[in-house]
Parts: sequence; structure tokens; C-alpha cells
Amino acid sequence: MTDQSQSPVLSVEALTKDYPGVRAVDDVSFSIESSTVHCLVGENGAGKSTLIKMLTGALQPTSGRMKVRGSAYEPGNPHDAREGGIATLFQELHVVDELTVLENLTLGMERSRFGFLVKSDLDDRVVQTLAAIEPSIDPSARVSSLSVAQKQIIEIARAASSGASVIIMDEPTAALSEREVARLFGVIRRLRETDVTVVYISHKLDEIFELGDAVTVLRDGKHIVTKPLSDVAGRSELIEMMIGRNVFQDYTPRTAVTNEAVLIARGLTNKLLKDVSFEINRGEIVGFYGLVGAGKTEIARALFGADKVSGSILFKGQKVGNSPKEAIAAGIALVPEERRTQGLFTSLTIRENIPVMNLKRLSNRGVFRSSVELEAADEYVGKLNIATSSIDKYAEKLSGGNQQKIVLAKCLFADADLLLLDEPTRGVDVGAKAEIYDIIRSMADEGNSVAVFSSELEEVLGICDRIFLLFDGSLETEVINGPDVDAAHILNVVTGGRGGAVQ
Amino acid sequence: MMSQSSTLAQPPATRGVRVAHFLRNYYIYFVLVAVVALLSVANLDKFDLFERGNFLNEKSIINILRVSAPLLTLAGAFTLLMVSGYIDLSVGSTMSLSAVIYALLAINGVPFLAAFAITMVAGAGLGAFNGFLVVRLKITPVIATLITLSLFKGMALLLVQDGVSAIKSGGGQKMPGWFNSYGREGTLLNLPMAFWVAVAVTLVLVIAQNRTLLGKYAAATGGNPTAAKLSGINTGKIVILLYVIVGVSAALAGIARSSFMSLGDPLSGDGMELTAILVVLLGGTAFSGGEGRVLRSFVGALIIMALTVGMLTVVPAYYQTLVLGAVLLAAAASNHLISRKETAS
Amino acid sequence: MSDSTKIGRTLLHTRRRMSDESFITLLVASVAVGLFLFASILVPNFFQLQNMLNLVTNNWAVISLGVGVTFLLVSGNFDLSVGGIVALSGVLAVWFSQSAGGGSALSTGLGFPYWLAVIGALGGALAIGALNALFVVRFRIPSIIVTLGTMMLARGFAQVITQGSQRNTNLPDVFGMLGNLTVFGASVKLPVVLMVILLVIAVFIEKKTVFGRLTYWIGANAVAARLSGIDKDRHVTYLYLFSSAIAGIVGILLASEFKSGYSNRGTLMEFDALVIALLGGVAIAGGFGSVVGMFFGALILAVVTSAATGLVLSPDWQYILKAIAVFVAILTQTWALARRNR
Amino acid sequence: MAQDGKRIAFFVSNLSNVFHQAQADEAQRYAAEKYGAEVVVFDGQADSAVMTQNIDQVVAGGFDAATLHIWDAEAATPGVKDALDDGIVMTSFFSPITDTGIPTARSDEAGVSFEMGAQMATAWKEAHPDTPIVMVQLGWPNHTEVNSGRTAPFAAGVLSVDPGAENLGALDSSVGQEAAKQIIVDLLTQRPEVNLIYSESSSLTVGTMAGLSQLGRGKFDDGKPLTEIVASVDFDTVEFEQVYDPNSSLKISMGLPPIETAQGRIDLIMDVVNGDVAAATAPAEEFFYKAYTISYWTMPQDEAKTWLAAQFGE
Ligand SMILES: Nc1ncnc2c1ncn2[C@@H]1O[C@H](COP(=O)(O)OP(=O)(O)OP(=O)(O)O)[C@@H](O)[C@H]1O
Ligand SMILES: Nc1ncnc2c1ncn2[C@@H]1O[C@H](COP(=O)(O)OP(=O)(O)OP(=O)(O)O)[C@@H](O)[C@H]1O
Ligand SMILES: [Mg+2]
Ligand SMILES: [Mg+2]
Repeated sequence: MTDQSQSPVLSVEALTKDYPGVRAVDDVSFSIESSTVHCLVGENGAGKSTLIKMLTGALQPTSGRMKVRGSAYEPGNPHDAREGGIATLFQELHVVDELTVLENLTLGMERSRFGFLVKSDLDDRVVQTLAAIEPSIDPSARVSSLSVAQKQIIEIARAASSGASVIIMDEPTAALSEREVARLFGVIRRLRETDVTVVYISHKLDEIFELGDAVTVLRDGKHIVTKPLSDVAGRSELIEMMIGRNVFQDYTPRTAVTNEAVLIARGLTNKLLKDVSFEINRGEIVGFYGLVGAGKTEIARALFGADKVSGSILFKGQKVGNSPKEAIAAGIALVPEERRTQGLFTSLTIRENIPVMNLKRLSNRGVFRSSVELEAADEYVGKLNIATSSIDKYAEKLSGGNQQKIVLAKCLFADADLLLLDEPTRGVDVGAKAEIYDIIRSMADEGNSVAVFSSELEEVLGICDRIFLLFDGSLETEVINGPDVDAAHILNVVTGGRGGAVQ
Repeated sequence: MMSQSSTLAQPPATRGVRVAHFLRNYYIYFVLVAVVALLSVANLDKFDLFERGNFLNEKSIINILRVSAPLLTLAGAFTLLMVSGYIDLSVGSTMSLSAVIYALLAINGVPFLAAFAITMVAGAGLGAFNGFLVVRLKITPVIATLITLSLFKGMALLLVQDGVSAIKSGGGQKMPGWFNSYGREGTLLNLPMAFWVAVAVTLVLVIAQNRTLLGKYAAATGGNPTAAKLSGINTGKIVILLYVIVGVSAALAGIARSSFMSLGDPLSGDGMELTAILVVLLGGTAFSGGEGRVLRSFVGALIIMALTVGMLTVVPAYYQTLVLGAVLLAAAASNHLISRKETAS
Repeated sequence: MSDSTKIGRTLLHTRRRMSDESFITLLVASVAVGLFLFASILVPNFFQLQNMLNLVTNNWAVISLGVGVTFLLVSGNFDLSVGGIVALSGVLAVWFSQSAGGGSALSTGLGFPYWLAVIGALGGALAIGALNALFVVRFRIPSIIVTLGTMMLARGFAQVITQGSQRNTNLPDVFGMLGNLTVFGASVKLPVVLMVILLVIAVFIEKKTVFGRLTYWIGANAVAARLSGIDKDRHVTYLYLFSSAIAGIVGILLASEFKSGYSNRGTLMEFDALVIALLGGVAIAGGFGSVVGMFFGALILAVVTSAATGLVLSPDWQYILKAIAVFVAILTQTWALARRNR
Repeated sequence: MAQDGKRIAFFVSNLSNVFHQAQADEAQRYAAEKYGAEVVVFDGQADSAVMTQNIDQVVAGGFDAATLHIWDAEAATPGVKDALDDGIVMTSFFSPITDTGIPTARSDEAGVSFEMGAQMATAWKEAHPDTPIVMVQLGWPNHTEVNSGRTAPFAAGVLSVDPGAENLGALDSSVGQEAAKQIIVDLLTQRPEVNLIYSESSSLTVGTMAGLSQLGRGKFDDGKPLTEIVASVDFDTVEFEQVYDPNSSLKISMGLPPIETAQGRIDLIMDVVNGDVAAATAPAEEFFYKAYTISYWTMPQDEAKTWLAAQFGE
């Protein structure tokens, strides 16, 4: 360790942030050593994002102090933070669709003379960083033509090549495949070697152990502990610190599964999908697992009628797949992949969000029944344990995990017989994850069916009865979940090793 | 494309997409050619396109370019502002007020360059005021600039004495001789200074859009304001600067108009905001921000002016609105078809 | 507002006392009342019942248009075509009604019976609405471009039919009936009553029906709305037809009131309708706003115009006053909302 | 003596005005019939800039002659000079374009406005000698020509009869008839004492009368004024009914004769073409066309009817 690491590069003292009705960050003090990967963990709504927004000047603290290398640090906006050597990768995507990849990579860091853009080594550096993480992205392509994962990669590359001495990453891997995660970790380790400090936020605890040097745990806005990861005994200790109980669970075979097919898909084909056929039974939880771009979202959207595919989809003997409206009427509901843009009405309240998928129940001959709406909001806020001061709070003002619960509540209110859940726990903390899994199970136990589309192996292995493995748009094989399921085989199939091995 | 096996590789562009892409970039020029061709043949029984009385004769072209000067001056700055996701509905009033100020200065004996400079500064001030309302007071751009539309127009009317329609010769005061030359007298290629200033303004803005931080930051601000802010871009400053540029352009447009008319008319910019929007949209600028090209708006302005002026002698004036509306819708529809083609594949 | 106990069941979770929307509406209403009182001090004879009535009766046309425009704005769409439609439907009503054998082109119509002329004019209005819907919904072209285009198209047709002028001769007597029918004594005419009915229906739709709520959902997030099973395209189509039908009726009534089909009628009315909606707190981005807010927004402008007329102000001061009033109203709103949600 | 194939540019300030509309129609008919000439109508769209640019289009468009109607003489001067240099016959209507010396046809609006003011004041004083006169004008307060031809002389006419009359001034109604109605309703609610109203165009008068009727006013009692007297401009068939209705308060209107004017404007051009009138003189020659005072009090109904038939062809 170098001399520099003697003093903390970044420290906060008695930092507090109040929102109306919520103290999001409550008297938090800790410090971060130089040239380390410092992890920040906590449940949904624990205050992680709020904390880093203050560090980067996007939010102003209500009270408390921040210090960089021992001297006072009061960023008024992200630009100040940049100047102070702190770059940030926020939880939400922040790329400009209308610009090219290269223009995005250099955004805000351009070299210029009298306002004129000049070519510099920066251009080469960002392109190199990008290539190190994902070589297939063309720097001159327009960002609007990229997928979500690719956009995320661009943001990572931008932060990594910003030349900052501290880089904050808020859930950078939420949308990435394992391969990209591995490459990203390589980049982070290289950064650490060049004396860059990385503040890393993630709900994926394995990543924390793999990458982190030290960890800070937040709970309900309060600071619980900061210590080196080598002093943490393991997942269970970390989880306990986060929520005070252990929730890690294994798959237990379920009894409600039947052999009665409710959904039969045959030969689904489009730009991405190649002749995909499968069946989903009543009472069953099936998983669709594959890497980014393998076609999970495409299948979910096709079943829901959100995208057109050729082939046939029969649900309870009825043809579906033409429109979401038709799907919902038939009894199918979807939790979409991106909650903010596809699932939520952020500018409306929790109360107004929940009933949208079941207008029949909500109204009497077109006239609204506000009592139904109130009761539903009240019921689901309680049932899903949504952390809010009031059911009239704007969805925008909730933390990521609680927003996800609202989207789930929408689908539950729809009284669907088949739930399609696309990345249902992306950005959701372990505690809430367990709650969501319980809800999924009880839905299925009541005789409904659930399809989980996920890029987290732990997730599909934890709750699904049967798992379809996807690679590059085709359904390679299926595996029955059980105590002796072969994870290595699964990983082999989804990374292109071809299926076929009999389970 | 570097690694074929990657799941993230982009598909190569097909021929259809490339054609669509080409069309999208250049369609506005085709529209211009089509309009000119149509007006040229629609006019007449004789086939000599360049003879006097036809659309394509020298006088007619000079005339159209001359009266287009104000709109041409304004189109570029307006485009950049829309690219950044903002709008200025007060441009007409800014133009009128500048015209009145300029005429007042001139009639009171202020020499050309001084009057010119003072008016530009005034335009910058008006633009800055808009920027202040939008950025600092956080009033929605549409409302903020509707407020100043009314305010600036009131001020322009206030500067002109009651019972008279404009600042002009009369009552013992006389407009100086140079006043009219700037907007009318032929210089290079027999076109007046005002036209060349419009060309110069456009050139400067084309360069600004393609080669400077301002151009890039305008696109970033319009494309994704949060991302721009979080990248450390002071979007507020960018937006205020763009409003100032629009203000200055509107002042130049006002000068051009008042010189051409030889008077300072407090209503001379009325409706300019609509024409400017029409022109910019015709040029393919996205109303939601992020996209748009200065040069294409310039061409859009030429199309509109060619149509309004050129149509005069072909059909009765009362067909004008109908034709302009149809052109706008047709342009929007074809633009849509092209971009659908472009994204398809 | 509605307390949890009132619905006969106790809620576990608390509610806010008042929504942002009601708050803004209340605020706009207070600004309108405040301005009225202020004007009463400055302008002699301003404070009287007749004058208050005038504020509404004078603006029935714009307020009616504002209803359709507000719904569309809430759904995230503009409608700038209403002014053009007002002109077109009025001109059509006149042209269809004028007797067939007139002395000149402009005094010769199609000689339809009045009821048929009205239906025809309404058809013309709806055709423009359908065109709006077609371009916005099918071709996915931004509504502001589309409705700017159709505004010009509608007005253009009106100008062609009237040769840039107006048609006001050779009309049957019934033509002037609808617009001049008085109810409750002399000063309230049928159009005003229709406006009031329209407002009541609109508020009911907005607050109490699924149709109203759909509008908010679509405006708040169109993608999420589609994925929640809402047929956005159909809904927006209905809204455009609704708005153009209102504009059509306004045009027919105005033509009847003035017994003329004037091609420049309703010039800039689309902007007035937009301004009063925005003044009333409707969010330009969609998903937020109310018809009642729009109504009070209209009153704010009406007070200013009326006071300026009473003082016989010259146009320069009228423009300046209007700017200041809008500025004050908007600033109060942003400021109060920011404080409330701080 | 047909002059085959002449193309004449016929300017009107605003085609949405009925008078100009009728003028334009007649000019086309008359020029074709009498001179075999083609008339192209240039609509100024009530916009000075459009009027000015239209002049240049006359040169570019290869016209042989033009009769202008523009609001700002100064703005027109350079264009007119260019046209004269090109040998195009230029004449003007309404405003003389002083610096160029081209002949001008104009009507004497100021005289009629004055007379209307005087007649109305007299009628009011006769009926209500004790009620002071309060007058107002609706139109274009900042428009130079309207001001000098209508607003100001009208007020002068009233004051010539009753020097003690109060003039509230001119209100901007340029938006149109709905605005005129709105203004009348607001104004007379707050200032019920107004009793002489000059509504400076027939389209505004429609709004004025609608506003009055909404307030329960606008009536005469068998030729006797009750609450006010209204004057208008551009007398037409619609106004005919009201002016001669003894129970309506619209009693007087300026009759601008579209047919006479159109023919006069075309004839003037042909006179220049034929050398009967000089193309340009200093000072410019002016030809006056009569504007008529169509008055309930001074013009018998039959005469008005005949006038209407002659001027509007029905
Ligand atoms: N703009 C806001 N207004 C009001 N409250 C807010 C706002 N943003 C966040 N909060 C509240 O602050 C608390 C902390 O939220 P924050 O986003 O920091 O959580 P987080 O730890 O990042 O959670 P997650 O893992 O779900 O992203 C939550 O209770 C949230 O509801
Ligand atoms: N190679 C690629 N290039 C560009 N876009 C791609 C590529 N592969 C997938 N996409 C886009 O990414 C989006 C997500 O793909 P999708 O259904 O295919 O993958 P997924 O398995 O759900 O993965 P994810 O974890 O990203 O949700 C789709 O809209 C698809 O069009
Ligand atoms: Mg977070
Ligand atoms: Mg997916």
C-alpha cells in the first residue's frame, strides 16, 4: 500500500438527508481508504443512492460534512464533483440516445480550444476502455441503436476513463451478463492498481465478496458498520447486518404443480427468436434463463402480445399474442423489464398506479369506484411491505426496490392466471427478494402459473420448478429443478455449449 | 462487428436502410428542387424557364432571397434552441421590438454601425431575459416565451406614438438614406447585405453545431438533460446562451425587416414564431429535442419562402394556407416513412 | 379530501390531505379571485354581478375549446387545430345553408336544410379530428407538427371556400337561431349554457370515469399504459374526435351568432386555449392537470382583458398587462408547488 | 379598344374584407371584359411586409401594370421605382406614394367620417338634450390611415356639434368580430354611459351589434335613439336591413363603392397606358372616388337599395 492510503480519500461525518416525511440518510459517518474497492450495501430504500447523490453533488445534504483527502468538500453540482476527481455511474441509465457512442463517452470531458472541439488522447483512451469491456460496440454508432446492456456498458466505460480518482458505481451490473461482469471486474481491478478508489453498490452479494476490500452497511438510512471484507464471515453475516435476519433459501419441490398445460407456444420466430416452442402448466413456476440478449425479454413480450412474432400461442385454448390488452383480458400479466419506463407511472401516486390492469374491477359501467382503488392500494402496500409514508406518495419518490413492488402489485391486482415476470428482482434487495419469491410461490400454489425471465441463475434455481435454457434466440433445452440440478451444465448450455445432455 | 460471435454485435446495414438513411439526410433538398420545379412549370404556357415572368428568372429569385432574409437569419438559431429541447415563441415580438429600436435610433441620427450594434445588444438582452425566465425561474418554455411574446410586443407598441402604425419618416423627422440600403440594395450577386448576413449567421451556426462544445452540448441537453447535467455540463448556461443567440438572430432579422420596409413596424414580426416552427419542423428537427440540423432549416426556410412568394402569381392568395399546411403534413408523413424504413430491417 | 373513514373501512396507511392537482386548482382559483378584487379597486364599476357574468359569457368559445385541449394535453398530446376547425365548420355550415342560386359565387351555397348543414359542418370538423388521429396515432408523428399542419389545412379550406373572405348572404332565417337563442333572460345565450353543460360532463368524465383516468395513465407513461393493456391509440383517437367535435360545434354556434362564415374566425384561438390550460396548471408533458383549473386559467385572462377594456387602455398596455398577469399566475404556481413538495 | 394580353397586378390590403373581395372580383371581370386584360389579385393579408414584398413580385412576375394598395408608402417607394425603371405602369390606391409621383386613386373617407359624427351627435342631442355625449371607436388605434381617415375625423365631427362631448378613444378590435363583441360587452357593462359608437369596419359591426343585443341594448324606438347610436364602415346587404330598421341603433355607414372603385382603378391604369394620364408627375396626381354617407336620416331607403345593387350586384 502506498503512502497515500494512510489518510482516507473520502469521508462523511454526521451526514443527513431529509425528504418530506422520510429521513433517507440519518447521521451517517464513515470513511473510505484510497485505492480500494469499497462496497456499500443495504436493503432497498436503505439510503445508498441518496448517499452517493450527495457525494456527487446531485443532492445537497440537510446537515453534516463531507471531506476529500481531509479537506472540506461541498459539491454544488456534478460538475464540481468531477472537478474534485469524483466520477459517478448512477443507478438509472444516463446516456444521450441522439449522440454517437464516442460522443457519449467523452460527454462533459471534451478537450476544447475557444469552445471548439479538438481531437485528443481522450478519444483513444475511452475507445480503448470500451474495447476492454465490450469490443463489439462500434464507437461511431448512434446510441439509440444499442440495447440496454450496451448502454450500461457505455456508461461504465465513460466513468472508468474519466481520469477521476474516485469512481462511484451504483448497481453497474444490474443489466449485464456474467461475461460482461467478468470483464468489468477486470477493469475495476486495473483501476484499483492505478490508485483509483471505487465505491461499489450492488445487491449481488457474490460480487461484493469477489471484488470488495471493505464494506459499509446501511439500514433504514443509518450507518451499521464499516469494516474490511476479510473480517466478514460470509454471506449470512452480511445479510444479517443488512436486515437482521437470514433469508437465504433453497429450492424445495412444490406439490401444486400439475400436468395440465395452460399455455402452449409453438414455433415463435422473429428477428431474434428462432423457432421457440414450449408449454407452461397450471400451478407451475417456470424459468427462462440465458445471457443478455438471449431472447428472454423477447419471449415474454411475445407471449404478452407486446411484440409481433410468427408462430402460435394458445392460452387456455384461446389464441393470444396480438396485443397486451388481449393478453390481460385472457388472464396474462407482465412485469416488464424496465420499471421506470415500461412499468410505472412515475408522475402518479401509488394509489393511482395499482389498479390500471384491471379496469373491470375498478369500475362500474365506466364509472370509477374509488373505494376499490383505495382498498387495493392499502392492501398491496401492506402485503408487499412497500415502504412509504402514504398511499398518495408519487411513485417517482420511491426507492428502486419499492418501485418494483408497485409494478408487481399492478400485476397482482390484475387477477391473472399467468404472471410473466421479466427480471422481477432486478435492483431489489435480498429481504424484498425473499418477499417477492414468497408471493410468487403462493400465486402458483393457488393454481396460477408463473414464468420468471431472469439472468440470475441463483434466482431461477431458487424458485423455478422447470427451467428453459436459452442461447442466441433459441430454446436449447429444459431442466427440471431439484436438489441434484447441475449448474455447470446450465452455464455450459447458455454460453453456447449446446444442450442435449439428458437430465 | 469486430467479433462475429458476440451476441451484442450489430447487424450490418442493408441496402434499403442505406437508401433510407440517404433520403433522410437529403430529402429536404429534394423538396426544394421539387417546389422550385413545380412553381416553374405551373406558371406558364411558355417553356423558357428563365424568361421574365417565370419563377426562375433572375429578378424573381433575387426578390425571394431578399424577402427571405429575416426568416433565413432566424432559422438556424431557432433550430439549435429546439435541438436543446427548448422553444422561443417570442421571436416575432423580439424581432418587432428590435425593428422599432433600430428605426428609432436611425431616425434620431445614430449612425448605421452604432444603431446596428445597439440593436444586437438589445436582442441579446431580450434573449437573456427569456433564458432567465426559463432557466432561473423555471417557467415552462412555452409559457415563459408566450409571456414575453406579449410583453415585447407591448413594449414595441409603446415605443411608437399613439395613432401611428410605425416609426417612419414624417412629422419633421426623416429616415436616413442608408436605412433602406441594407435590406434592399444589391451588393454581391445583386443581393443585399441583409441576405449575406443571414448566410453568414447560418454558416457560423453550422460550424457551431458541428465543431463546438455548444453544438454538442445542445444536442446532449435536448437528448437527455439529466445525463447532460450528470456529465457535468452546465445545461442552464447552455440554454441561456442559446436563448441569447436566438435573441441576437431575431434582432438581426428585425433589422433586415425594418431596413427592407424602411420603417420600424411594431407588428412586423407577428406570426414569425409559427413560420419559424414550420420551417424548422420541415427541416426535420425533432420537437422533443436532440435532433435537428441548422442547414436543413435554412433550406426549409427557402422552401417556405419560395412557396409563399412563388405561389402568388400562380393561384389566388387564399390557397396559401392550405398549401403550406399540406406541405407540412406531407413532409412530416414522408419523413416518418423514411425513418420507419431506416429502423426496419 | 375524502377521509378514509368515509368509505366505511379503515385504511392502514395514511393519505395526503389534498392532491397536488386540487392544490393547484385552488391556487389558480385564488389568483383569479385575487386579480378580480384587485381590478375592482382600480377600475370603476368593475365589481358587479353583470361583469362577473361577462367574464364567463364572453369566453364561452375558448373555454369550450379548452376542454378538448386540456384532455389532450393531459394525455400528452397537443391540439393546435381547434382554431382552424372553428373557422372551417362555421364556413361549411354557412356554405351548406346558403341557397343554391345566389348572385355571385360567394352568395351561392348548396341549399341544404339547416339540420343537414349542421351535420355536414360537424362532419368536416370530425374529418380534421380524424386526420389528427391518423397522423398522430398511425404515423406516430409528433402531435404538435400534425395539428399545426391540420390547423393550416382547416383554415386553408375555409379560406378557399370563402375566397379568403366570408360568406354571409342568402342564409335562411333559422341559421341565426342557435347562436342567439337566449335562456334565463336576455344576457345568457344558448352557447353559454352548452358550455356549462360541457364543463360539468367533462369534470365528471375526468374525475369519475375510467375514460378520464385512462387519459392520465396514457399521459403519464404511454409505454407503461400499453403494457398495462390500455389501447392508447383508440383512446387518443377518441380524444381528437372529441376535441374536434367541440371545436366544430363552437364554429357552428359562432357562425350562427354572427350569421356569417368568416374564414379568419378563431385566429389564434388555439393558442388561447393552450394558454388557459397551461395557466390552469395543466402540465405540458402530460399526466397532470384538470378542466376546472383550465376554467380558472381562462378567468385570469378574462379579468385582465375586461379591466383593460374598462380603462380603455391602448393595445400596448394591454399586451404588457396580460404578460404580467400570466407571469404572476405562473410564478405563484411553481413557487407554491415547490414549497409544498420541498 | 382592346389591349390584348395585358397582365395587371391588383393589390388589396386584406382580402378577408368584403369590400376588397368585391373590388377584386369586379376588377377581374371588368378588365377582362373591357380591356381583355388579365387581373391577378395580390392579397396584402393586412401585413405591411407582405404588401411590400408583393411589389417586388410585380417586377419579377413580368406584369405590365399594377394598382397598389399598401399601408406604408415609404416601404413601397424603392419597389415602385424599380418597377417604373422596368417600364411597368404603376398606380396607387388609397395611399399616395409621394416620392415616386405615380397617380393615386383614393376615396375621401375623412369627409364621410366627419359627416357621420356630426349627424349622430345631432340626432342624439335632439333626442336626449340632457344626456352628455360619450363616444368610443372600435378598430385599429395604431393604424395611421385608419386613424386619419376614420377615427380622428369622426371625433372631430361629433365635437363640431357638441364641443362638450367626451371621447373615450379607440379600442383595438383587430382580432375580429368576436373581439369586438367582447369589448362592447365589457365596456358597456363598466361604462353604460357610452352612447356614440363608431365601429370601423362592417365585420366589427356584426360583433358590436351582437354585444349590444346581449346587454339588452342596440335598439331604437321607431327612429328615436334609446341608449346609443352606432356607425359603421363598408355598408353591405347585411347592414342595409339594420340601418333602415327604425328599431335598430345602427343608423349610418360609410359606403365604399367596390364596383366603382375597381373600375376606376383599372381605368386609371389604362389611362396611363394610353397616355391620357402621365406615368409620374411631381407632385403626384390624385383622383378622388366618392365615399358615400349611407344614413337613415339623409339617404332614402330606395336610394340605398339602388346603390347596393349597383355596387354589389344584387
Ligand atoms: N426524491 C425523493 N423524494 C422523497 N423521498 C425520496 C426521494 N428519493 C428517495 N427517497 C426516499 O429515500 C429513501 C432512500 O432511498 P434510496 O434511493 O437512497 O435507497 P437505495 O438504498 O438506493 O435503495 P435501492 O436499493 O432500492 O435503490 C427511501 O425511503 C426513498 O423512498
Ligand atoms: N446483438 C444485439 N444487438 C443489438 N441489440 C440487441 C442484440 N441482442 C439483443 N438486442 C436487443 O436487446 C433487447 C433485449 O433482448 P432480449 O430479449 O433479447 O434479451 P434478454 O435475454 O431478455 O436479455 P436482457 O438481460 O437484456 O433482458 C432486445 O430489444 C433486443 O432487440
Ligand atoms: Mg438505489
Ligand atoms: Mg430481458
